[in-house]
Amino acid sequence: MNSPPLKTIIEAALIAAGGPLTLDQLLGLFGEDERPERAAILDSLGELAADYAGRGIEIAEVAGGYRVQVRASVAPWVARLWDEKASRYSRALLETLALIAYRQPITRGEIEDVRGVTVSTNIIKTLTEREWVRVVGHRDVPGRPALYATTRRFLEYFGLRSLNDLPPLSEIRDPESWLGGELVSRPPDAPVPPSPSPNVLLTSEQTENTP
Amino acid sequence: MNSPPLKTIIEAALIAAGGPLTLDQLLGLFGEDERPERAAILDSLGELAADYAGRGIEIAEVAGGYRVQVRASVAPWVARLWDEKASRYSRALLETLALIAYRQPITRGEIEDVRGVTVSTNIIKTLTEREWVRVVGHRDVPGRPALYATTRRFLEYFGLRSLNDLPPLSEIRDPESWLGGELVSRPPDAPVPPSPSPNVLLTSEQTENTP
Amino acid sequence: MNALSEAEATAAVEPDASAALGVQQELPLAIVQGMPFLTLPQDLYIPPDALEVFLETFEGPLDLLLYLIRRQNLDILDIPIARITDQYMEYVELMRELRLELAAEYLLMAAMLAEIKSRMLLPRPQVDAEEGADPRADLIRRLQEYERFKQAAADLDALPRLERDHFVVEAGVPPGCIQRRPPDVDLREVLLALREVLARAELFSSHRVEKEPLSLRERMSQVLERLHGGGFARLTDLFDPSEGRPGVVVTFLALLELIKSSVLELVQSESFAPIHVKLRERASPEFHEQPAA
Repeated sequence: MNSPPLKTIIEAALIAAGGPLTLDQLLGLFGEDERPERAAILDSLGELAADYAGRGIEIAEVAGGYRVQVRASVAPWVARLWDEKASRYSRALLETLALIAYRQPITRGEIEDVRGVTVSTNIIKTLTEREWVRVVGHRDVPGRPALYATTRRFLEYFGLRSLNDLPPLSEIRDPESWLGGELVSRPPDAPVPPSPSPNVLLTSEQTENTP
Repeated sequence: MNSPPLKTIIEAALIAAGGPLTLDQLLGLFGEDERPERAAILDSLGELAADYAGRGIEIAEVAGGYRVQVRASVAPWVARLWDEKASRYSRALLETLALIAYRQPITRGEIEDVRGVTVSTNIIKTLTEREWVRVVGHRDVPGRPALYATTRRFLEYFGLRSLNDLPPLSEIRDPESWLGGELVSRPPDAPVPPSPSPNVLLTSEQTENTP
Repeated sequence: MNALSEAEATAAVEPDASAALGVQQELPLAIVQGMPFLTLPQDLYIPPDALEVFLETFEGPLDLLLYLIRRQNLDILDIPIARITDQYMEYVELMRELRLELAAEYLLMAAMLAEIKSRMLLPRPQVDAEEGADPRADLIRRLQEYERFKQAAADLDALPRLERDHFVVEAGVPPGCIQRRPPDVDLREVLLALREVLARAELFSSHRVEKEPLSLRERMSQVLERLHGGGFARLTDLFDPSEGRPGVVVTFLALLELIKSSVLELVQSESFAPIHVKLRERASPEFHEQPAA
């Protein structure tokens, strides 16, 4: 059989996959003898992203891979396909999730220390059930409390390339400062650089504005 | 909000739907005041079909409507996605299966009572499609909920002569008795941060028991 | 009156929104046609439900304190502890009056505030920086720490996410092109899952569950399978004498169990006539939805 163009194979795979594909997974679609260069795949991805300008779909880079997703600008219409309203999450759940995301691995007790209230078992259950969070070990202290961390699925769900993409935490002003000391601002302890770049490949910005 | 072009909405809906959409379903994406003519939708479908010429996907008219599908010419490559993936079942699915095996015949509601969370329709569907589980009757209470039981194929798959070969519940709490060899490794798509222990599942199991 | 109570309700339900008005000192209770109302009209009736909703929007004592501080535009680093303590106590009292379930954390915080307040009244030794640390320092640190994660939660919520702002696409593949291989499962994985779910449900303590032999459960399924086509079966046909006495007993128990749980019924046309068993009533269409092959 004559091999179809690289770009068409990549496109079909991304659209059929139902989740992000890594570069390695894309390479794995090809047999030993026909395997393209990584650069060629990246080129194809770039071309596709450009093709999708002004279209209902776009290519996004999430959780270490690439996925085709419905563009946010048409999401309200597409959402009508499903009867269910997108679930809204309680503040308690989001705060717990945020603590796990920024402070992982973290125990339930540590989450409670910051929030000042008990974390309900239901919240942990929902987070694990959604596979956003999982137990990655136990702290070696009395009671051996479970340590929670976020998963790849968490990144996928919130459209993040990696934890570094999390919005930066606000800074803490040191209380010592009003005692006359110097104003020392503690560095935000979590994810490293604030990443201003959107993870949508190319041209998405232009097209979001097209009427 | 400025409404995006009709064609982009139709495209996104078809690609996201995961199955065919009828003309009526496509019309249903629009509110009363913005609803396009049927002819306009047909036009868009025609344009999309033309756009997809030479691409990895195509629009197919199938019983019950229109759907976007992978072109047969690239399908052999796309098919390799599933060769490699052989994804894992979720914890929720395994728990549901275990409860059906041990408490059969059992209704969905009863499974939910024990698990404390709802059992998704998808899980039941997957288990039935795999022919591990089937409906064997209905409980004669309001709503006549289906009663699920395991099948012969379930026994075959797990190499059991009968359900009696399963360890009794009283032994379940003590994994050493049946865990035997090494546990199959967990899915590679698990936690994002490096996990402290190599065999996390095993660790968490052992320690849950420690007083 | 109508408009007023409506505005009041909105202000009550959304503490953040009212804080955002940036009003110094006292927060207006409501804004009606641009005019702030600082005091409640005497005859205004606030439905207790509205207050409950209002109070329940706090995620704990730190959240409530933050609200009190923010709505007055106070600097978190220099909170007037006496004033805040009084206001905090008012809310706690209110919650008590409404008999809201008052989490212990709220009372703990009340005690802590009272302690800080009393320490603030004591003269502070100027000499030693360590000793003379502001009694509020720890509380301020916790408030800030909580606030940044409160913000982080809001940021997280604002991220474009699946099922709301984006949808994953999943186009089909023409039939016949792909044979999806279902995942392999190890029985031990199933058992571990069971162990976990039972531990969660604390079913281990139930004697009923532990003693129930699995063969009974299996037999119940088998009996149902036999009766699956509908119609009657002779009771005696369900027993297999070759299984010996234990087998017959298990079948009998399975039948009793199924009859007790209203899945089967027994029918006997007259005395001493053969007893028949049938599934109760024709089931819903789902019943026929058996795997094809």
